Amino acid sequence: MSIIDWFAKKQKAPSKAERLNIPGDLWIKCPSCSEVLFTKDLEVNYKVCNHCNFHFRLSPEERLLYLFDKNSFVESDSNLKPIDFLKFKDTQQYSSRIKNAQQKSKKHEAVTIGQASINNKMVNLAIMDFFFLGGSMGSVVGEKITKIIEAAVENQHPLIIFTMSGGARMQEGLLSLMQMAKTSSALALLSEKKVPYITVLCDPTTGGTSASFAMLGDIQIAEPGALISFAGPRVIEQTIRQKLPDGFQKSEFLLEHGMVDMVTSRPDLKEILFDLVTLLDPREEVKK
Amino acid sequence: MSIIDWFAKKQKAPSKAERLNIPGDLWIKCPSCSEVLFTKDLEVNYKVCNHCNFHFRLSPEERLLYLFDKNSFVESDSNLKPIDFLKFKDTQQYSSRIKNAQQKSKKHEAVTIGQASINNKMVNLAIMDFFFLGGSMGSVVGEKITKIIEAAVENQHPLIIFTMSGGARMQEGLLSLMQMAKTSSALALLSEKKVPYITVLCDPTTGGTSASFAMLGDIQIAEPGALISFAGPRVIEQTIRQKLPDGFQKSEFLLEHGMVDMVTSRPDLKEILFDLVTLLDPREEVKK
Amino acid sequence: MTKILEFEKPIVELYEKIEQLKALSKSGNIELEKEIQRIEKRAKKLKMDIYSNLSPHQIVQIARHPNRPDSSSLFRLICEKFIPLHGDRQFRDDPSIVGGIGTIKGQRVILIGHQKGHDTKENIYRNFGMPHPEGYRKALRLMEMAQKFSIPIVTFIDTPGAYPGLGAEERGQAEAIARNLREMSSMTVPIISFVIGEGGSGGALAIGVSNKLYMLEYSVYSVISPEGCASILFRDAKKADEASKSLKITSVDVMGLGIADGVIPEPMGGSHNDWKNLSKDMKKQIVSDLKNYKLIKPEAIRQERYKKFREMGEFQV
Amino acid sequence: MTKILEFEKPIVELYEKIEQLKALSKSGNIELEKEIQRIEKRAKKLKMDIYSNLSPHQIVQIARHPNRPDSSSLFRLICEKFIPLHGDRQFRDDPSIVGGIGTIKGQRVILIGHQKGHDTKENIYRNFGMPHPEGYRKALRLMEMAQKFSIPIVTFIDTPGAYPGLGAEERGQAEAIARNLREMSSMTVPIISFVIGEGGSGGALAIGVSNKLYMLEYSVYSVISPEGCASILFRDAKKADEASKSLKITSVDVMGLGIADGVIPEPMGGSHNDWKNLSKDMKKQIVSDLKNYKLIKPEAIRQERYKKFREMGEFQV
Ligand SMILES: [Zn+2]
Ligand SMILES: [Zn+2]
Repeated sequence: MSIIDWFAKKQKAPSKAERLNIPGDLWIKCPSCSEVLFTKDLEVNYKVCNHCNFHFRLSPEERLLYLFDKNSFVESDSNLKPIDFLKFKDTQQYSSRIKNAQQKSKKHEAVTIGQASINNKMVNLAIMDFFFLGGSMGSVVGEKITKIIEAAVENQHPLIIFTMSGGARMQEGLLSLMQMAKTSSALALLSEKKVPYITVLCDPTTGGTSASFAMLGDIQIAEPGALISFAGPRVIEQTIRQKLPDGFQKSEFLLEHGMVDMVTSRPDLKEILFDLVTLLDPREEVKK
Repeated sequence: MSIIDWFAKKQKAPSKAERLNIPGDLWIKCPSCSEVLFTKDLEVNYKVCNHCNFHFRLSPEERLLYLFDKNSFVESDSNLKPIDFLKFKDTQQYSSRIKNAQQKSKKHEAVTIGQASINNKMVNLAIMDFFFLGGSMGSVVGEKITKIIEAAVENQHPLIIFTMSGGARMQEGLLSLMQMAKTSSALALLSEKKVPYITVLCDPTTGGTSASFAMLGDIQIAEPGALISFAGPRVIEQTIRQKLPDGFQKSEFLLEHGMVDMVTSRPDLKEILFDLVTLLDPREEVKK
Repeated sequence: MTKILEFEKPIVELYEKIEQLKALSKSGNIELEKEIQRIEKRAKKLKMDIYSNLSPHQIVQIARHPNRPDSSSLFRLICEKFIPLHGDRQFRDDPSIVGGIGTIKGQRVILIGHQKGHDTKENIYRNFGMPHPEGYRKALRLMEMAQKFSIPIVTFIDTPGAYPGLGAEERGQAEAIARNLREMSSMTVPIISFVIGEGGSGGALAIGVSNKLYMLEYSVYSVISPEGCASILFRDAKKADEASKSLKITSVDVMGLGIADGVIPEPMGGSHNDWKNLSKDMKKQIVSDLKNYKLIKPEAIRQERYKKFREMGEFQV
Repeated sequence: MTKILEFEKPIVELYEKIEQLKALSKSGNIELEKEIQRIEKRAKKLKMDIYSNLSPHQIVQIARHPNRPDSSSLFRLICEKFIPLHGDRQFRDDPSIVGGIGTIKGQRVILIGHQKGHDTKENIYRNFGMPHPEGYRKALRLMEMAQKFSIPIVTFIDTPGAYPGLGAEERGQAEAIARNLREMSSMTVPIISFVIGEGGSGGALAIGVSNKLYMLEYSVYSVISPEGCASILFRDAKKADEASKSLKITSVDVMGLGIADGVIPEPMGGSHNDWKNLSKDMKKQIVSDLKNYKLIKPEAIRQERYKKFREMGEFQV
């Protein structure tokens, strides 16, 4: 569970995208190459550092903006809300963790689902949000992912899921684990219906998320430099008692090890996604 | 193609089961542990050295004797004969190689097929014969293997194939290679019919034979110490320019590498085969 | 020799005292006899007190007991006939997952389970029951064979989790687990699972997408190990005790969450001294379930399983 | 720079001479002009003589020419749109097999091919076009995707053979090839294959169980390399020339054996100087075949393929 790393980072390290102390947040320092970037430029460039290709983490809204047709997104099931059914309390009540996350994000949960179009081609869509409790998968995330898969089974439009998650949400105990089985089972139905399913693995995709719907795409695309793994780097280092090699569990490593079809820079992503959903969808053939 | 090794051995090494110079062939020296064995004892012990478990190579007749119900074997397609359709001549005409092999073995080809019973359970059967041109697969071997697969598709009795072959028969050119596709294609039909297929990999099983029907069993059993590989050890040594580790490509190595379900000594084989064909055959369930 | 857990010590000490007194009492001392009876009574009460009030953390210790029955042994105790099968046909035979084909009361079954060792040497060989991807791929191969030949599947769960190591990551641990989840869900043969010891996270679930899930009384099933949870959420590795309470991981809790369909009772204090009786109860459960599933159409078996997992989750609409 | 094969040298020398004379003739020497014309005629005749009488051994050299068009380049020349896809989802992305999805005259196709390099560095990266098991498993994954989404498959064969090495054996080279043969045979989408260079044994066939097989004019397809055959059967590695005759490996011979369905003509002496025209002819063939297969039911496409291989073999009843 590399949620461990997320918590660890949260505790010790300063926020990755360290904002410089300049009024108006006009400038930002690239956490990878330390180059100082003009925020406006960065936003125009899909939040990719034009010096080192570092991909800043995106919110669901930003992904919609960059990759899908303007105003085409219709959200569904935004009403589903997590509950603290185990009355789970560690250093904090789960219920108050939820509340904080909801207030900060103005959203109920760590995934947004719905339909959108990409160059006028309709797709089903789920976008995870690491900024909401580390994108962890609890009952609501599992339910919404399952619902969008079921929608795709029904409407037969291709499904694209952007994964960005530290894994299962421990505060929901075993029911969070079961979301892995729930979402993967739904994908079996989708696969039988021969509806194309594409995953875009974003930084990070680990634990219970990677070991379920994230790894089951017909086509798997990774954003450059993303951490994609089952176990997190810290857990592995603790287990094997040695430092991990550079680039271990990063997108490019996964490409080499046959786990993803391609590592695609964000500016090229829309075109690739459009081409793939069009090429894979059997109904496109008929149209011609 | 480890047929290379077979030819090499044939040229240089003395016959493996080196017979001692004693009248009547009463004694034989184990090529593995060099123990001198009383031929009669060896035959009673399934031709397995009782000192080191070395498995002597068997003829099809011996396998029938050891493993199947007495007189239960009914051979089919024994009439098929190889022809030298390419007029292939190396140091010898292929046609005269065939003639010699046929005279020595009193058989037309390197595989014997038919039906037999094992503890009264009927099975389809193919037994390859390394003593006939290195068990190489030409048109007739491919055809007979295909015919017994098709028989199993028809009669639904489980299929057991004993593989023992150096690979494709070069003297039949590309048509010998195509036997790999032919036999494997027939196995796709068998698999769809859900008829159990068990392979018993005997020493040696290499090249085009291992890379087709030999590796496609629902259950794969290896005789102890058998060489089972795609490329032969000599070819690999020439390619990588180093000695191979001990036991490389032997049955036990394949077990470790997940390629076979078990390594079974010949005295236990009949019982295991009976159990497996009974357990796998869906029709046995109904009988009870 | 059976390992003595910390909380078992007072009981064991009393019984040792009883043994000592018994040795002395050979001389026929009536006072001594009375004392023995008194202590025996006390021991019985103490045992009851301790074992009926085990904390989740203590149950975890029983679930991890080195003498706890293992998958292979249970296969052999439960089946009349059992033939082990090996290999993923791709990379390696992973010793931390075992499997094979056998009969249970004459009925054909494919059995698959995590395999721990009972001593250090065996545990190293079995990687402490933590599979690599090839272990899950072997399991899938066997399940696909079961599906092909219409043979019911029985799985035994007993793992701290999927192995977090270099090779495991390189060879796609996440992919292997994910694929199993998906493929198990679409099988039309019945799948019956037992958590026999530790049900550790995704590494457990990867052979646990079943129609029926049973917890042995002293087994646990959790999204993360109590130790892991403690060090992450509680920021104190020593709070495993507390974490194991919060996570709801005991057989009773897992029943309560609607995830387990039943609990298989064990002798007081756990099965590590009595594998045989446990295996009888497990066998009874399997036989009864298989009998029921014979009456259900394959597609309905699949749908039952789908529905079961589809409904899991607690949230507000 | 294009490599000059041994038998091409006399031609190349003549053309060099012509170039030299042309350089001199800038002065306008009429005698020289005549001489040039004479030699040009001779060169043309020599070329015709040599290329129309190539021995199988010489054709092998053309088939292995370092500048021969490779799979990736042909994909891009043939397709209007092409997206490379990677990985077996289990172990590694094998660079000696490439693949992807694209369109050919608007029709969706999955393309797969062996990939050699054009120089030493690239060849080392591509392992000289000799796949490991993971290469075949990647190919199978793509073919299964094609089957799932009803997309026709096109494969380009160009390999000395499956790699004979330690890792390849450990990871089940034989199993990987065998599985591909079986799985390809049961696909209901059309499969069209081209031997574009070297068709080396089982390593070639593993992506070649197709409905239609075409040989490029100067490609070869053989059960074993001529060198291997020479050293085994002829007991003299230097007899590769003779072996290549006996084995019947040229495009015309493979047609003659009923294994190839057609030969794609190449410019005299081979395509290494003209990839583009070759790709046009290949495209024409693919487009025409795909058009035909659109009229055939999926099950019939499978049966056609089965029947084709079922009938292969020469023997006496
Ligand atoms: Zn940067
Ligand atoms: Zn011996």
